[in-house]
Amino acid sequence: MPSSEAPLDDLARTPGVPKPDPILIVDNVQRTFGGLQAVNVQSLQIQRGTITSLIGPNGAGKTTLFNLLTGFDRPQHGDWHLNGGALVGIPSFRVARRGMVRTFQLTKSLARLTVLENMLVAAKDQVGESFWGGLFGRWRHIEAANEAKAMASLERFGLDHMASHYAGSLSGGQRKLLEMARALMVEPEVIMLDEPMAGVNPALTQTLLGHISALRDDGKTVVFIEHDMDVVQEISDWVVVLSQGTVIAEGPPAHIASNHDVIDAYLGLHHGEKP
Amino acid sequence: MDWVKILIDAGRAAVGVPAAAYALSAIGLNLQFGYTGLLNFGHVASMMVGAYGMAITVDRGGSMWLGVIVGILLALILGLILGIPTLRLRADYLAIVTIAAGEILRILVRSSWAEPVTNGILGIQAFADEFFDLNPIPVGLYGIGRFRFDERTVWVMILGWGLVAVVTLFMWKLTRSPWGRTIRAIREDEDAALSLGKNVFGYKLQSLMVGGAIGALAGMFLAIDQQNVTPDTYIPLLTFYAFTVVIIGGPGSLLGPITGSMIFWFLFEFLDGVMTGAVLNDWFFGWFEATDIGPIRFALFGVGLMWLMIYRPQGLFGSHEEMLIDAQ
Amino acid sequence: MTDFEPILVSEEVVAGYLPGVDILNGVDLTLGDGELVGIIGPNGAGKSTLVKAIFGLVTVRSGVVLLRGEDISNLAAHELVARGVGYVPQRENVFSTLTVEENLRMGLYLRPEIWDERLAAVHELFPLLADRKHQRAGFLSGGERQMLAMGRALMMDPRMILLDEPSAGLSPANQDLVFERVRQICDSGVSIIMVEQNARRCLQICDRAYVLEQGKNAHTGAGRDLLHDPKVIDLYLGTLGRAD
Amino acid sequence: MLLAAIAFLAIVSMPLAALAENETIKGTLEKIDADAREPVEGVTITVEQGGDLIGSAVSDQNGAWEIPVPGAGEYVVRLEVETLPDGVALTDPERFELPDVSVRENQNKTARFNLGPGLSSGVSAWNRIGSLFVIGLKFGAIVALSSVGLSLIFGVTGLVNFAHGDLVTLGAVVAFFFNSPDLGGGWHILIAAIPAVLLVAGFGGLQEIGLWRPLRKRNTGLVSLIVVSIGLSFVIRYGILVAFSGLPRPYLNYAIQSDMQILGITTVPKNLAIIGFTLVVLALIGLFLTRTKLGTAMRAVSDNADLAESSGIDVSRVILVTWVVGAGLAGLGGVMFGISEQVQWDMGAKLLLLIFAAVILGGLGTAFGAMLGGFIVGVAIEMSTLVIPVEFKTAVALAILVVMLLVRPQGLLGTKERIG
Repeated sequence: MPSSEAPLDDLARTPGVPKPDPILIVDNVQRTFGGLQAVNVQSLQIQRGTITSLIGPNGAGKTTLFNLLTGFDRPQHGDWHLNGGALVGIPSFRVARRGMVRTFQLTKSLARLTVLENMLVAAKDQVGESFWGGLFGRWRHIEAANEAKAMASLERFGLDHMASHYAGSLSGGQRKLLEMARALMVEPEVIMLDEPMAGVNPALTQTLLGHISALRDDGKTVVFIEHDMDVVQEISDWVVVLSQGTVIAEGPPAHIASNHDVIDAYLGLHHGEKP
Repeated sequence: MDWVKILIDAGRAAVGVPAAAYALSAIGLNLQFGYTGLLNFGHVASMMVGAYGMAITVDRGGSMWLGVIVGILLALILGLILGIPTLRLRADYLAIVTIAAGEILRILVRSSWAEPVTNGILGIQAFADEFFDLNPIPVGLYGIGRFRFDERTVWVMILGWGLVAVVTLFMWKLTRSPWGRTIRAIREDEDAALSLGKNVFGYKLQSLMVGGAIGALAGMFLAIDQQNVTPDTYIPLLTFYAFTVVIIGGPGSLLGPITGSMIFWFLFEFLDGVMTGAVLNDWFFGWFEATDIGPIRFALFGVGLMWLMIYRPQGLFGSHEEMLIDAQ
Repeated sequence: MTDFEPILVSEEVVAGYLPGVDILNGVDLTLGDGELVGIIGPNGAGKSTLVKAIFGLVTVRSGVVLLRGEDISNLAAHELVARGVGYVPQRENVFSTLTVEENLRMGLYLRPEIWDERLAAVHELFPLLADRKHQRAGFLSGGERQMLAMGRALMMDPRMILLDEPSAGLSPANQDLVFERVRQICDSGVSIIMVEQNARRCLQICDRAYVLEQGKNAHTGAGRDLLHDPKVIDLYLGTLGRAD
Repeated sequence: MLLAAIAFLAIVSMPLAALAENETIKGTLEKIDADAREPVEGVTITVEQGGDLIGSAVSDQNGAWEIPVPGAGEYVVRLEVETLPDGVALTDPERFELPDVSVRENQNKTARFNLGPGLSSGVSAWNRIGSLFVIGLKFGAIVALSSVGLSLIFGVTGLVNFAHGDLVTLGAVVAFFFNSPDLGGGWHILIAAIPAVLLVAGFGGLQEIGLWRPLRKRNTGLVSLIVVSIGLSFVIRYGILVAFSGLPRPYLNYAIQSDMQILGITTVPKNLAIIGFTLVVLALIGLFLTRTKLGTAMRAVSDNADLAESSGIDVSRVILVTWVVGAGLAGLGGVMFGISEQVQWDMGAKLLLLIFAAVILGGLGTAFGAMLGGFIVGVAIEMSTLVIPVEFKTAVALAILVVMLLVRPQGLLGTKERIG
């Protein structure tokens, strides 16, 4: 259910509307592949501490926008800031370190690492991760603390019994859970989930939804791509609709429901109803 | 056919100087290929700069210790120069660039242009006297029965296996640290590692450089044993030997390079003995001469490499679970 | 249910890409001879997977696909082409390094003897392909590529074709053109299964449509009826749609 | 299958000479001008065997040199060109290495290098540049012929085949057996080339059916396939060594030709013949790829294998044909290489890196790129000797390869990987 304070309810429902406390501000980001305009977002702000859903038909540019914002792809043009810090040209791993972590649509479990190792890889501030630190640093007490944290998190996600198994032996749904749990080990402020529910059975969907709500309750900002409208309705504070690379609508879930542009974007225009 | 002699010779090879050298070389390659997933086909170049770094230093009046430091430094610099432009390339391109870079370096070292420093194709000899002068072992043969080594070989073997032990200890510390875990994560999926805030490029570069430095140690050790460096020793074949050793032992396994090297040399020597006996006893109906044994051994080496890569990519003793994951 | 003689029937088809993960969980479908059947449904419902499974590009794990009574489940794609089935994928549906004419030639790989006749037919349908015949397909616009892709599939003189989202990524004007042509192709006697995201336009031109949800049949019916069926809107937009 | 091939080749193998003692290789270096002879002093000569250095010597004031060798056998004797004094040069710049000096037991073998006045003094710059250009084109033709197959096979299967160079050798060696009066029919090399190319083409097809196709079905990864191809290259190369022995041997025909002058350029007729013949073959390949159904299908599979399958193209058959054609071309390249130089067991392996340079320069996966890249590499290698020492000429090609990968990895004619 949407957060009770609902600071966003008073905002205008126009694309690009400024938010009272934005953590992520996107300005005029454009990406073209050959002649095809994949992303052209004039203005988009993400409110701190909320769950924002990014929806839109196939090929609307949702994943491309994720790639751009997290440094996995470079735009031809544009500017975006996380907590006031510019992210243009920042490599992906630094974006993650600055507190914005993403997951992938096709889960990327590190197959020949154990589940626990998958978690520990993601842990922040481990001096043993530098070459000299690994050889001579005093990393074991940090490791022990990380391990405790990882096990607690795995328990929360129901994976603790798999901790010593190779991640490659997990089922598809378990990998989804692991990927989300692993992203949290980075202690991000913003977590960007690319279709976390895709290919997951309904029971697990509810579990995942619970986890996502819990993230917001922990004060994290969640942006996620989703195509199941019931899920979007149930969980998001704010919905952003992308179509052909541009933001065509944004607003609270109830508002999006009554937006004809959105319905047209999803179902297609009636014949003759050219915009 | 004298099976006892063949087995003893093969056993001597398995614990001998070449086995130690290739174990060392394979440890370096294992860091790059087994742990980090880099397809470096120019590993022999690290061995070459290590050997030459030491030989040239001593040739110019430096001590062997200084030579060792110079050799390692050169290998680190080589890793840096080679890594910065190439580590973003796809695996097959990386393989081609590194094998080409190794050949370019060999051509440079053997050229008359470099001759004032490298002595061209003639190479440099007799630079390890310092080491052999230190040999405390009295003249004699050591071992049991026919399984014996002379004092010089024993001294070199102590150095070789000593180095293997020290470097393995170093690798144990390194690969079991969070650093080691991170490079394995990069081997599994670069994008995942990036998304978790890991500087993938930096880690790959470190792995290439450190693996190269270990390769340089192997090159130095071989050079010390032979008291000789010549450019045409350092052909791509050496890299492929090291690859085979890594794959026999299991890529990404700590002790794999050691067991791999011992098995590799045991089989190599054993085949040699068996085939020599077979030719002498005319088991091949006169098809093969004694001089054919070397080439046949190489051809069988090729068959072995193919077989391993197809049926045992996780090494002769690789875990079944890992292989299942690998097949997915 | 249909007035047409069935040409293709799929029964209880279960299929998926990864081991243990099924995308289709038992889909039934019938295509009549000369019929245009649409497949719509929300993202991730398995629409594209269904046509790929029919065309042998995704393994059918259980169930059966019959072409005029013959079991064609998991036949290699080129064998289906030989049986008169054409397929136009959604993306990368032209050979971009080949010229337009070479693309068409590849469409006729199995029956080069009917080249002249088929080329004339395809040129009549898509005159633009005649003008551009020496151009590399990689330089065509999105709409032109879609024409070429359909033209390539038609070269074999197929009895039926499978279209995967032919309108995806096209401007509204080009979408209209594509839908017009699809209807025209069907009226010329080719049976068509068309997966579409643009549900409204699809339903307007289809004889019949299937609505998929989570890899299963959700609804089926004549195109025009489904067009105004609130359940369909509900499926796409969920509770969002209910407020409309 | 491979073992059978090795066994077959082994039947016709030739033995190497046995060990003996007191052998040397010697010679006298003299500069022979129109009317005068003078000894050349201070030139380094080296002797190698199987890549190992045996010994070296510097010519004395009489131009004489002598190097002891460990026994009877085949040696490579090389004159270090850089040590030649000014105004003295090899009359044939390519003959700085005598690859096949055969020493009998207790023989003091004489090895001869022909020295004359430096080209710069006696030969016009035009002739010097022109003849190098022709040599470069000829070598480029051989590289181009050998490269097309590698690039085609990469295009349709994604495999970088490290055993491709050994297919080149195989072509040269099989032709040698048919050409040899003792071992084969003593056929003229141009006739012997036909069964050689066919057998190598067949071998390529067998490889695809027996090895690569099953591995593709198992979804074997790229890295594993590359390592398998390296294993295969050892099998072929050393199988050939057993069958053919280590000595380089020329074909019966065209081994020695006298110089000819054309447009003021000195060259040998076979260079022009190789260039001309290769251009015809490459043009035919070009026509095959663009004008025939099968050739177009190869490009189609290379472009998008899934779409090709969906269009009704039997992709695995097209891949098989590509292997057959690619291997056959490599075999033909080997025959040309053998005519140009000599036949040697590792000639193709030595060519492999230049083949890589050619295909990457032109764009991996594009046949026309490989042709263009082959000629550029060949000409660049030979022409580079105008400005830098001969011994660096291979490094030039490899440097082109490295720079190209860093600057434009898709090559001159390749297109950037399609995105999205």
